[in-house]
Amino acid sequence: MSKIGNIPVNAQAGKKRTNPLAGVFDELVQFCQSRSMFMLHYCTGCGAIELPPAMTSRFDMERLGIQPMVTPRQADILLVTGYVSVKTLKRVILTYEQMQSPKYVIGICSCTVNGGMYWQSYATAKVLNEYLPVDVYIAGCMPRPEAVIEGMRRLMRNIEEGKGHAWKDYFQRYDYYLGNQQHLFGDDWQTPTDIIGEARHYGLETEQTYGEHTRILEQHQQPLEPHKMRIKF
Amino acid sequence: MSVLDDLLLFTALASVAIIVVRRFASVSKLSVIVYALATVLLVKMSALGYGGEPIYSSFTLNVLGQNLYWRFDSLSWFFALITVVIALFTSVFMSGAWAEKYCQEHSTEAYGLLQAALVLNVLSMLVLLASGDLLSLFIGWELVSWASFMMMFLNQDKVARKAAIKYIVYAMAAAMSILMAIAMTYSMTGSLDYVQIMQAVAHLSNTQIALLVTLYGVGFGIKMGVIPFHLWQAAAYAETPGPGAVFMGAISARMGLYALIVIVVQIFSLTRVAAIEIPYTFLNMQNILAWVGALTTIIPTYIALKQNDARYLLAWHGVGQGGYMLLGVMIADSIGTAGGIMHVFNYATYQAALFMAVTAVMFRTGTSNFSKLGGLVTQMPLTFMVMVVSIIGLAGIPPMNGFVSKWLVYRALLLDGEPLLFVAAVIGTLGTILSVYKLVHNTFLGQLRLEHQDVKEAPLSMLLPMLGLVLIIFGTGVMPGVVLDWVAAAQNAVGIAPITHNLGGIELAQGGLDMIWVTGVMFYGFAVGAIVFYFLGGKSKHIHQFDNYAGGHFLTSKVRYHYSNHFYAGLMHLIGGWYKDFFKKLEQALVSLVSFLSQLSENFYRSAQPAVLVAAVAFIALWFIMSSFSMPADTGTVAPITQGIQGGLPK
Amino acid sequence: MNCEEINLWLDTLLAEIEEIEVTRKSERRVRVDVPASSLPALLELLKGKASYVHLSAISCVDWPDDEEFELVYHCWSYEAKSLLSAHTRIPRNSAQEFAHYVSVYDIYKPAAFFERDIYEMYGIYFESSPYMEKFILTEWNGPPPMRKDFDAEQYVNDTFNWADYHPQWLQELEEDGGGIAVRPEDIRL
Amino acid sequence: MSTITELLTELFLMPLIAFMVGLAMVLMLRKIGARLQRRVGPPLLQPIFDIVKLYGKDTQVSHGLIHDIGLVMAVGGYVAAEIFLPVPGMDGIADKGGIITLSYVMMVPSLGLALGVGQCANPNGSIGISRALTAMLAYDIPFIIVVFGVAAHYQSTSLVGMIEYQQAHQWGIFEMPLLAAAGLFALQGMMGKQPFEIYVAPAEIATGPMVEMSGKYMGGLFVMQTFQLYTAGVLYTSLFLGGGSNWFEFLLKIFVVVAIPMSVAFVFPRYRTEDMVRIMWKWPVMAALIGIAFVL
Repeated sequence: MSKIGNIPVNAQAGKKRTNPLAGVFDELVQFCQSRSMFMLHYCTGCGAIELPPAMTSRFDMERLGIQPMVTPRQADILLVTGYVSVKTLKRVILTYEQMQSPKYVIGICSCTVNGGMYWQSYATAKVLNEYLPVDVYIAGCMPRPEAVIEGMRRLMRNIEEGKGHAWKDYFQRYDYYLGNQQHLFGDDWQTPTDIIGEARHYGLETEQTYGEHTRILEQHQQPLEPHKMRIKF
Repeated sequence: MSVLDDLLLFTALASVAIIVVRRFASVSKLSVIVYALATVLLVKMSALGYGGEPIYSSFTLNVLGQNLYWRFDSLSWFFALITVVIALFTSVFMSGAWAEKYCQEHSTEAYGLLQAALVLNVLSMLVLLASGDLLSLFIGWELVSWASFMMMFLNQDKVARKAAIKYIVYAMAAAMSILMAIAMTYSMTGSLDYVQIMQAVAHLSNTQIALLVTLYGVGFGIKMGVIPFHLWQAAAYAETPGPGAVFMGAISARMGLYALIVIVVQIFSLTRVAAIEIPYTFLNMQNILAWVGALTTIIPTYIALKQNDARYLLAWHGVGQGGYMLLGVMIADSIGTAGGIMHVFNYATYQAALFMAVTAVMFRTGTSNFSKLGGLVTQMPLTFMVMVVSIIGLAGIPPMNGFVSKWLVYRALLLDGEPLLFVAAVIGTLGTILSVYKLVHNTFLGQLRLEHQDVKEAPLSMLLPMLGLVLIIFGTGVMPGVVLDWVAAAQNAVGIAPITHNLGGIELAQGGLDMIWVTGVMFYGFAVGAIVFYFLGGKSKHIHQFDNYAGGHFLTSKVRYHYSNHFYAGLMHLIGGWYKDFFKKLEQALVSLVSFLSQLSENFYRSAQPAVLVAAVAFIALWFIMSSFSMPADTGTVAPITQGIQGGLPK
Repeated sequence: MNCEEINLWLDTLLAEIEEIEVTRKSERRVRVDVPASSLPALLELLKGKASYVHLSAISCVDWPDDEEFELVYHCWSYEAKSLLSAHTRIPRNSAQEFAHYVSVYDIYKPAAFFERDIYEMYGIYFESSPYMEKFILTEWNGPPPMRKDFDAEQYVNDTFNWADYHPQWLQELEEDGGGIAVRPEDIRL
Repeated sequence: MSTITELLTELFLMPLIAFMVGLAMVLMLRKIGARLQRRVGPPLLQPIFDIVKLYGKDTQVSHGLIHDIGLVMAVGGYVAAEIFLPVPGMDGIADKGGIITLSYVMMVPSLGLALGVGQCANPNGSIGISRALTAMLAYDIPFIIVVFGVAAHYQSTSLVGMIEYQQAHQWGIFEMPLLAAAGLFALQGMMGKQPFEIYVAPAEIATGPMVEMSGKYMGGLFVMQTFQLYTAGVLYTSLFLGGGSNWFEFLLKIFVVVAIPMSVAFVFPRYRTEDMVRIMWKWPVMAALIGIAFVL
């Protein structure tokens, strides 16, 4: 059973650099990250209807530096706004993996917390943070725009205080997340994003990145090596 | 023996040698050496490029009391240099791996014939460029036509053969037009020598000049592929085997421009042409020619935009770029003419490089069809670089050389106060930008196809000439003064005030151009951009092409995720309906008319008694001979015709 | 012919056929119970002779106690403006994985979709139906989920974990003897 | 010696000023949009926050070398273009290029971006580029007619010369009102704002060229946008509003110039590609041609 009250992510924060200037720079970047959040709303369910008022003149998210973006590449926050069916979950995971770190996940509505009113459905995934590292849940059916904005502000505070490291957990404990995904989707599950390669490239791997599930993945994985630019006669 | 004799004799002997050894493998090496030596001989004449006196050939002929002679002046030298250097690059390009593959696919004989065709083309062009009077010009002209035809006829493909036949029909029409013009010139001036005609031109009436300019213009214009004679060129050049297309596309059609400059600019002089007012319009003859140039930049360029085959796209651009040269020359001031003549050089360099790049892609993948290519940049990065540099040249964007010549043309149009021509030229340039992006995107960018994952870079023998051309494109873009020297000499030779220039461009009180500064600042900008990009951001990771945004869809190699078909759909919604194939229909109508007439005469012949017909023909011939005896020999046949026209046209 | 006339004609026609049971519920609703073997013939008749050209839906009801599936073919006539539902029952075949029935695709083309859907949801295989691949549940490998003997709750409990939401304020409430009261029979976890 | 120092200072300062002013313009753009929609809008430093955040991303994807080079060209091309644009007290190398060169140098960033987007292997991006190039064909024709008219009127292609003439005589907008109007119309298309932003089309082709841009790549595009707004404003000011004799006047003018299309933009939906081409080739071209007839 996963605990919701305090979402269990085991990410280690990045090493503090000793150079005082670098520290200042890091804090500046963190501050800017908290003040400029591009969100990608994955409108899976009814919660999406609360976002337009949150963005438009009544509540105006842009004054907090939050604005909608279109593709996962550009976005920082993935808003999952409602129940996630197993089929949709695959696409949510694909979308999450295509986002660029630091990236945050906000689960809106009770459905993402525990299945909500779909708790009995065989086709709906129940606890989102088993498959993705969720930063903030906004419970409610549906949460009002104020609640959504409050959730955003919580996330802003977390980032500003240097606590928004849930995304690192995905790289650091990839085996755990992959295991849960394989449990639902079967052993031949694979996304086009090379998470292990990315973890290696950016030095985010730990022992828990690898495990039995990544071994299963490696057995059937389609190659994800990019086409290298080469001069070969 | 002058250097020109050496050059012509050497090339002629080399042609014989290449034809003799065409079945041996060494023909490639031989041809490279031949063109290299020819280049050396041209370099020996390089005084011409800086305003030297014309060099005469010691070989002359006396026909009908006319002295046929050959000579090189600065303009000929400029064109000859381009011809021989492009031939040199082409011969290197076709000497190595390409030759092997071509011999395997066709035969050694076919390859030898290609080499022979190339050298004959070079020889005939040199003869044409060296011509010193109208008759030798015509001889050269015919040689060039048939040499081109030989090159085109090498491809045994049905489409190619058809295109070649079409070309030769057009070329014959051009030859007839020119021959008629020469005959009329002779009857009007009594001479075929340039200098004597030049003196006699002053005494000719406007109508006579107009008639001559029209006839010469039609003849030379057909070779250049100007509107409305643009239909033959693209297919004929595109279907020629790879290196042949490189050479032909780069320079062959420019022979028409050379002849036009010699006749219209040098002999008739543009001020004289400009004095001919077209009745009931605000235009004069010079405007008409300039507008032909402007339309030639627009229409073929937008036909190129619609092509779905890289070779055809380039060949159509070749037709379109000819329009800039004609337009530039027809502006008649020193800047515009310089732009037009310089564009011949610039165009030859990047068009050759582009055709080479496309041929290299065809060499590796076997196709130039846009629907079957894509994503080759990772496999053939150097060829991609060649293509990018060349398309920047073709589109006329700094810092490549195409920009300089187009800038000169624009500048001249601006100073001349020709808004519509200026807009026409810009519309042509914008269309070029659109279609060259289509070219580079659909071959090199986008998704790499599964079957092209093991494609290799073009072999060195093909890459080296491409890279050499890239150096020239960039080098003469940064330092246009090098070429402008030769252009100024050429301008001097045809009697136009030479352009004042320096190494970096031209200096003018009302806004000049200094490419050294422009390039410097651009590279400074790129340096700043690179610093911002590489040092201010974190490191990035290269990813597989299937790790791509597709609205949450999982991409596989089974489904193509690539946009190349119907590339400018939105624009075509609007302008698609404007492609009415007007000229094609006109051409078809002509063809139908001729075939109808021939059918008619054939039927007439079949139904009538042949004996009666023979008798009739014999009678007409007899009458013609008799009547021509009774008239004075020199002006008798032509003068009534011209007078008739003169009477018909209000002055 | 107007609506009444068609209805009258249809009723007379149906009354003459043996083995079927016709119930006219209203002017616009007819229920026909028909044995599985004669359903295609009936549909052919309805489409060809009685203007019931539109198959709106095929629905399926699971009767586990009777060991039967009930298939309901809803046919609509634009001329009679009336809906005819043809009910038939086929054996459920719990021993085998699939029940079997024939496709009516050759009579009504839209049947292909409904049959594909029913195959997926109830596991009834329709012989000679054009597509019998996965339709909506492309990523589902379990038993046909709409069968009544499929225990969704059991499946959910076996497959998914639950989040435990027990925040501080709830704990405080419970210490005071309050909290969320759930009757024992309502606890389903 | 002093000229070299002066030139080096200008090489450094001109792009920097352009960037700072451009940031303020981006803020203005967003503020205008927010105000027209009765929102508060972003805080003052929002453009900086966005750019710092994008450059500070921990991971970012590249689809290959050309993707990177494309971004270098996109930013670098504009950095170069700024040096051709005279501002009060600094001429850069405006006398070595002139308006024709400038308008072609301004195509370099677009070309770089087009190449970079091409390598992303995303058809949304390619569709975006094909539409953007079509848009360029649409707005460049009226724009180039305007440039011709202006250059013919001042008998010069040098921006410095044009500004001097205007400051000595009268602003171009009073001498050539039709050309100025056509130029403003073309400016709207050049800035890629509504109703001419079909090539971005967020909901349909996922922001077109920007579809695969993440982290510093997107940051590069944000930087490019600042330059783009600044360039458009300064160019128009130099052609029609007499440049600026001092910085206050100059900044005031360019902000006003940029604010007009912005205000228009947010009250419009969007034209389809062919409709955009049609409207651009009809009204501004007509106005510009009539304007030229008056000038010549």
